[in-house]
Amino acid sequence: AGSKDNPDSSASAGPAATTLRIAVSSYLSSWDQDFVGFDLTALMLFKNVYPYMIDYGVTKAGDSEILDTANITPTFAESFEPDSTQKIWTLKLRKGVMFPSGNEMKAADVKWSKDRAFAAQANVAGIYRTIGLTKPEQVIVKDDYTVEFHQEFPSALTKQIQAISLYVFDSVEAKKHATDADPWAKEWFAKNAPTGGYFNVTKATQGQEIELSANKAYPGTDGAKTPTIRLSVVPAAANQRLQLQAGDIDIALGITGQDLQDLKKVEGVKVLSAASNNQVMMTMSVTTAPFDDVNVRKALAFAVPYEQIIKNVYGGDARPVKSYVPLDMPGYAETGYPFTYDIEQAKAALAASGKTAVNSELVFEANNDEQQKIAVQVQAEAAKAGITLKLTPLDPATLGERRTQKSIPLQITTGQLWVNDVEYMLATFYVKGAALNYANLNNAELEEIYTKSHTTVEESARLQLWSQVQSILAAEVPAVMICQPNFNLPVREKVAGWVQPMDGLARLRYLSASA
Amino acid sequence: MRILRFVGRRLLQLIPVLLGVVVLTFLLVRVLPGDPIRSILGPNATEADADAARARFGLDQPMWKQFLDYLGGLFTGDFGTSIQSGAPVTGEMALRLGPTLELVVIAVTIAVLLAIWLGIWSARRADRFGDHTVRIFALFGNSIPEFWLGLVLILVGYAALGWFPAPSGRVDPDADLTPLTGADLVDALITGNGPAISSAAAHLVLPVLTLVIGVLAPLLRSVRASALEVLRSEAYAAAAAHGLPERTLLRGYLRRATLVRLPSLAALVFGTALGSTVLVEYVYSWQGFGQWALRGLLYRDYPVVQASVLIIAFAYVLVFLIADVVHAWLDPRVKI
Amino acid sequence: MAAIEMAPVVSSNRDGRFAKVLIYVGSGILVVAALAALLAPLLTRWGPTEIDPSGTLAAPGGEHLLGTDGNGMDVWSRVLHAARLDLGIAVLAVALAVVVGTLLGLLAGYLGGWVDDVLMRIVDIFQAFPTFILALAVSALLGGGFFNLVVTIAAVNAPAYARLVRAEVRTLREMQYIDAAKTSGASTIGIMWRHLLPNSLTPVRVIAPLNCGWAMLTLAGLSFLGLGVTVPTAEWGSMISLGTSDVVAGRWWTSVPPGLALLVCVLGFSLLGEGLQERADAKRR
Amino acid sequence: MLDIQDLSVVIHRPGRQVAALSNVSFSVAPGEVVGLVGESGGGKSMVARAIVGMLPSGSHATGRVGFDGADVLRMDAADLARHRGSGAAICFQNPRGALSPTRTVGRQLIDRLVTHQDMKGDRAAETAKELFAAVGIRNPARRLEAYPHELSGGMAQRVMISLATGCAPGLLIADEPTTGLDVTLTREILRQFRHAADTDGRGVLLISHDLASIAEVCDRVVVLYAGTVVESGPAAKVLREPAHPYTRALLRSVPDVGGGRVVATAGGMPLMTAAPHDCPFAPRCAHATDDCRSTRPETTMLDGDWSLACFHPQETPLAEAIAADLTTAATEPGDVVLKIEDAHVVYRSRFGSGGHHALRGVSLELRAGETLGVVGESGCGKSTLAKLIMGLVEPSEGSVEVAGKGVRKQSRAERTRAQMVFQDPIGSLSPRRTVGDSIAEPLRAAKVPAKERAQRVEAALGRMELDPSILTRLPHELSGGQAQRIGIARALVGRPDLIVFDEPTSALDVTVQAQILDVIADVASDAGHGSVFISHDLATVRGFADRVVVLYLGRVVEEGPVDEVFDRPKHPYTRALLGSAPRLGETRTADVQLVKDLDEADAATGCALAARCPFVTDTCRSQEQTLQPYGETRAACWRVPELTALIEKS
Ligand SMILES: Nc1ncnc2c1ncn2[C@@H]1O[C@H](COP(=O)(O)OP(=O)(O)OP(=O)(O)O)[C@@H](O)[C@H]1O
Ligand SMILES: Nc1ncnc2c1ncn2[C@@H]1O[C@H](COP(=O)(O)OP(=O)(O)OP(=O)(O)O)[C@@H](O)[C@H]1O
Ligand SMILES: [Mg+2]
Ligand SMILES: [Mg+2]
Repeated sequence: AGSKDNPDSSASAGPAATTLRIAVSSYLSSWDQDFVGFDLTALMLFKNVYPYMIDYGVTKAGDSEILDTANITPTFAESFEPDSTQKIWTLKLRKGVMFPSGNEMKAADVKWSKDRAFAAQANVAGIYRTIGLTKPEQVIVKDDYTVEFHQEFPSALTKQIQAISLYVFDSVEAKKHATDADPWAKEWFAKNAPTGGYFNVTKATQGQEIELSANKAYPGTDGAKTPTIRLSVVPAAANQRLQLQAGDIDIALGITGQDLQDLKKVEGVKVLSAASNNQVMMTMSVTTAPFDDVNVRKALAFAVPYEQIIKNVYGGDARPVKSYVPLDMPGYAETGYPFTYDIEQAKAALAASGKTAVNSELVFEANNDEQQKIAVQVQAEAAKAGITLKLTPLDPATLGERRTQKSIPLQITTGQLWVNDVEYMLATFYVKGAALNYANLNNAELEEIYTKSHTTVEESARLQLWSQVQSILAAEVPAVMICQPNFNLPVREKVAGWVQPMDGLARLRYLSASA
Repeated sequence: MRILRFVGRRLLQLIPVLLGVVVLTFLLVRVLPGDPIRSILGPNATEADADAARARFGLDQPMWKQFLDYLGGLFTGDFGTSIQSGAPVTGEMALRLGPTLELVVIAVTIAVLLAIWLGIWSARRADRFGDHTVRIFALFGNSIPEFWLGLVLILVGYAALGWFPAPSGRVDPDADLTPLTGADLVDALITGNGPAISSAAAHLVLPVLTLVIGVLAPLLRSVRASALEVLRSEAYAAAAAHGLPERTLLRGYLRRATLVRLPSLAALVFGTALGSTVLVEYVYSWQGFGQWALRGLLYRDYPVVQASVLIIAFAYVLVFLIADVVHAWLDPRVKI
Repeated sequence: MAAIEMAPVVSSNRDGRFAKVLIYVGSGILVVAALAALLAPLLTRWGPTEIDPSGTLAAPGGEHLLGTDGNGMDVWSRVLHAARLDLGIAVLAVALAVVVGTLLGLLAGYLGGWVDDVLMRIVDIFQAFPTFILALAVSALLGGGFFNLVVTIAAVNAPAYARLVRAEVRTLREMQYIDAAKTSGASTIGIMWRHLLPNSLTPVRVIAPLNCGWAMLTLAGLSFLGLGVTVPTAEWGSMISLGTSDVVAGRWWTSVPPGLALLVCVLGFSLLGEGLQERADAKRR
Repeated sequence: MLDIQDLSVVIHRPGRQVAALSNVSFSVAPGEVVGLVGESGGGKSMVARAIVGMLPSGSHATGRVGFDGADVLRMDAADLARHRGSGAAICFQNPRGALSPTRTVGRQLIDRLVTHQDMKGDRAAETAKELFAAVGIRNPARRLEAYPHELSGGMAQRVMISLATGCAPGLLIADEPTTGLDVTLTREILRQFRHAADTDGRGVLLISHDLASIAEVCDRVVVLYAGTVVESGPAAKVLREPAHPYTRALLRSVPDVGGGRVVATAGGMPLMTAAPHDCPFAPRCAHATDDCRSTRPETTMLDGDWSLACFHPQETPLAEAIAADLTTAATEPGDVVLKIEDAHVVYRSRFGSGGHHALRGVSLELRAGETLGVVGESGCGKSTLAKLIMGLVEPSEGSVEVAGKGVRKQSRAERTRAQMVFQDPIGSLSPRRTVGDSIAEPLRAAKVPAKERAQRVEAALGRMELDPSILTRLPHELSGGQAQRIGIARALVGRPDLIVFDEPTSALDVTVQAQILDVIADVASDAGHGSVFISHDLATVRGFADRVVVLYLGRVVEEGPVDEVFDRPKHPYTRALLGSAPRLGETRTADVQLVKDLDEADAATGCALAARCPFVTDTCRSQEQTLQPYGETRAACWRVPELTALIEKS
């Protein structure tokens, strides 16, 4: 096992530091990955402290190293392979891998963890549905070190889905904290960190600080490079920046926008930069006025000042996109998004819809500087084309509620697809019932292609499908594709080993620093 | 004995107020737009998943039943389970309350002491240069938004001069402080942890300073005004006309008479400071009660919002009660 | 014969002069601010939300007197236009709070009995409610519009006026002139309106300006938390908050001018309030 | 010891200046009691302040305040500190206000002892106890622990005296020590000062506007008018045969229990902005000539140490000038305008049970054209009675009818049938309403049309001899006398059936008081309405009441025709009250001396006076006393027939 490259090869000379200090913007809401939701700090930590059976490898892209979604390798596990039908996947565990409690990691742990995930009916249960896993009975323990996953249908996504879902709990320990009322020890895990991942949590001060130390029991070769990592919570970005400049922290995870550009010029600090498949777009609901008219959607697509946003919001550090498919995803084609900033064409498109002026609200996340700036720039230009936008920043709870009501005419969304595949993109954004189908798209052709893609495993056939997908989307215009900003991370000069995660969740084990 | 009866009666009067706060909060969070469940479920969750989660937190029950359950819980000291974290609110709150109380108590205490000292000093020099200067400065401090002042103090005290520790956290983690009350300085003092004492104290300086500057002016104004009133009173003139020495005048005739009206104002200041430290907490990465309550509100974490409002309201009325007792103690004319 | 000046126990010779200075300076500041707000369109070349396509964060000078902000908007224009909103909201909110609070205080204080008990418990509840959470809840409930912010800030402040007026009324109602009015056949409403109201407003007049300053700070705090007015509306609090990291980078012009504007206006209110207070104290003596 | 020479004080204020004192000279010797009298604003307190070197800021003092050879005006801070207290110590006008509210009176006394007599600890506490006992405080050890608000007015004044004597001063200054005290207490307190002079050999400067009381204790008096000394000399002579017209005017303004009618002097004291160049009293003086108006009279010696600043000294004895005019025009009594039957008033405390029983079973009847006087000491329920009549408090038992209708059932217009004139002239006018507005208020309630309203307001003003231009003024722009005239005008304007005067003159200055009493006497003699005149000062009532009732702790203890009650009092309480009322030129001792202070008396069962009455028996303690007819009067005491004998025996 292990990755192809040694991510540490580029580390600077000098003795390695024993402690890395990282600033994050908020404390995690809970340590329980099964029961608790959508919290980026928590998800990032989970990636580093839960033992995942399989994980992404690392590959080079340009000067930077990125996680390799095509190369998924066993980490805590011995192997994870399908049978010939591609429906039964067998997970073999290594012998002698120990949890810090002294219990050995066994098949029973995997089974208990998966039962728990199904019981939770939340994250993992949801994502398993895309690969045909819906019931605990589909997870079968063969012996102490072997578990089988019986999918309802074969899927090209299994490895990627399992790479982000196959984490286990120390079930022997967990059962000690279970009660009749709380059989899955939710209360315990809400407050107590899981054990046995790349790092163990040695100290967690609620709301303030988390200390991670490298797990010596990790059986693979790409274990944590730095013995101790301290994450401190610093909500104010300006504060993170000051501390980074002063050298009180090594990495600042909460800095965005203009600050990043500024920090590039600061002595002692460098900004790690990497291309990312983070898509910034404005989704229009095709079932809600005024965007139920495709011409209005087109008008807006012409009225957005793409270049200006890249310049004003991202300081030029973003890539313009020409397709609904992310730039680095297999199947990306330049023709997938035929819109550029052109007020005249915008007016023409609006005229084609029979209107001269339309109104809508533009929803975005409150407290998100980037989205707010985009909204301001779009509002100013759209007005010139006759589209009046009312800016509506929403707090997370209201945003979540309105999104489930599917009633937002126009909203800014940003995010990365966790699986680098158009099928996953369709499943996420554009098919009927997809969780993030904020456009309320319901296109028969797309549905057909999507169904076909489940069983299409051959590469070129899939690419063929993806090109159809792009022309359909280009005609439907469910969203304005603003850009794909690069990933930037400001760190102290001595920090090395950053691996760009395609899901945006930092893998801390690769990080190191010279003292 | 009379004091006990007074306190008892006041505590009884608190019941309708706190009950009102409980009902109001309960209704308020529920009429706010936003769904607490959606924010804890990943985007892949289905409606069925959401219903299951709702049932987990009892949010599928009719409103009156939810209220009765909540009220019943309150009597046993159970504030419910946080929707965001899944952990009992009582425990989380205990962790958050300590630091904020520490901050506010220290700041208000310092502000009150400073106001007493400066106010009397200023009144004795009424209408002279020093008096004017002090008052204008206090007004200046009172006019700066706290978050901005905080940032300026950080820029100066930390970034430029490097006198104070980084504005992250409340105590150096290497000091190995055993948390007891959550108030780090108190914990450090209890455990006799030397490095933790100095570290916690150093972390406190700037946030406390920010709060003190913010609340000093009204306290100062009040002390100065009542000191002037005493100085110009017949009683003080009589004592002075009988040739009593300065020190006796200051201690026996000026100070206590000046302070009689301060307690209720101090309580008011304490109440507002407690409710509005959220900004100071944000700027200084002081993960306290305000941030916790704010986050609860943003994510519609009903039990958290309910608990935090109730606790602040309780602290508020309690502080007023204490203020009244102190007032009665300071002012013999008050009948309680 | 030598004239002798006695050393006073407490100097009160210059009584009132400093109060006058405070009142003049305070109202001077506010008049200038109000004028700037009213004349904003004449004093600026750019609209407050107009984006300069040539770029963001331009330094002061040249095209933009105070440079541009992160959205490419003219800071000078925004600072001036924001005065309308900030002063408007603060003054209206306090006015609303005064009206509501005075009414409640008048009723509770004069009628006494159960009316007093019920009204005061309600006031207690509102006052015990943490300021920011109340403000946040109201603004989350009603949204961040101009009038909703007025209502929010008024709701936070009204209880204090209710208390103040009630306390005043309870002293005033024992006054002989109230008895005189009663024996002259005045009706209850007449007594409240003609005799109690005008006399109970004295402390309100002193507190209100101070309160206006405080309301501006609350508004700024709300904006800082993202719950005030929505971008890109020009408002000092949100401008300061958006510009905080610029200060760290040495680009003072995005947040220092709105910060100073806010400070000066709040100071104006405070000076005025302090001056009025001092004058009231001097009169009482 | 004290020797003031040519003292002038000018106070500079932004925009104005006041010549508070002009060329004042007098002296006080050890063991001597000197009275300083004059109207309010005459500069009495200013003299006291000059003596302790505490003039207000902005004061310009010239002349000399000699004290034991040194000049107070020229002392440096250290000398002044030594001088204050041990040299001269002031007893302040308002004893409760002059005691620090947050310090026990014992501590305050000990502070003085420590500072001026170098005492410490136990010895100071012991001395404090002795000093308290010396001024007549019972149970001094307990009182040392008391805070000022726990003391009654009389007790607070005693404490104040002990504080001043605790400084062991050479000169004791008492600034109006008896204002606001009951007659019985006044005598007692003044005796304390005589005592201080006689036994400790201190000089005493007694400041007062109450000439009658001062006459009894002072060796010499100094009369101040507008900052100038107009007359000074031996008390007995100056007060019996005053030579200065002002002194005479002052004396004639004081009502007398004997029944002499007051003679009002028109006008008010001028406010000086600079030392006068004429006689400041000239504009009000009947004897003034052109000389008086152009030159200031020199101070001349009459005989001995009697000095005077007047061109026209008067020699006729004063007694003749006050020709007794006891014939009140007898008017036929009209309809019954007020009827109170067995009224009780209880002030409930807000929390808990009980309350204060302020009136217990009062019955009264009054007819139009009649004037009823109500007298009694402070707190006996006089104002409560007034409020009861006006419907401002509700009787817990009994009934009140005004003009034949129960007060609680009246309509708005009917409520104006009874009108009241209040004690505090300015405080009874709404501060933000114009005078005209206030006067017209009863008319508005009675729905009188605006035009008639204006006429009637003007008519009422005319009767009060006020200029209509005053209508647009606000109350704070009025003098006390003007304000009280407005108050009376307001009461008259609606042509009521009943007017209640609640101590209408007690807040006014002596000469103004005389003027207002004149007006009231005129108003009360109207046949159209009945009047109730309430006062704690017996002498004022005698002037124009037809009948009088004496209240004690909420009960009527005696009632009857005014002359009968005053000349032949029946009830021991009435006797005590009348006995202690000071009369000019007479020193009498009361034939009945009440024991204990009022606040220590309790009113449980039996006679209310039982705790203080020297003739108390067990029957008194157990039996409720009701009014019994004794001749023309009725009194609530069963021992009335034996009293005369008892008194003679004691
Ligand atoms: N602090 C002051 N500032 C200005 N003028 C003053 C001050 N105190 C007293 N005066 C004026 O000085 C004059 C004398 O006042 P003073 O108090 O001595 O009178 P008084 O005879 O004691 O009167 P009262 O009987 O009312 O006590 C008055 O005209 C008064 O207005
Ligand atoms: N509103 C009230 N509540 C409770 N007790 C009261 C109230 N008003 C008056 N009293 C009490 O009732 C008693 C009679 O008061 P009242 O004012 O009638 O006395 P008074 O004879 O007018 O005295 P004074 O000469 O001081 O005016 C006093 O003991 C007083 O303390
Ligand atoms: Mg005086
Ligand atoms: Mg009275």
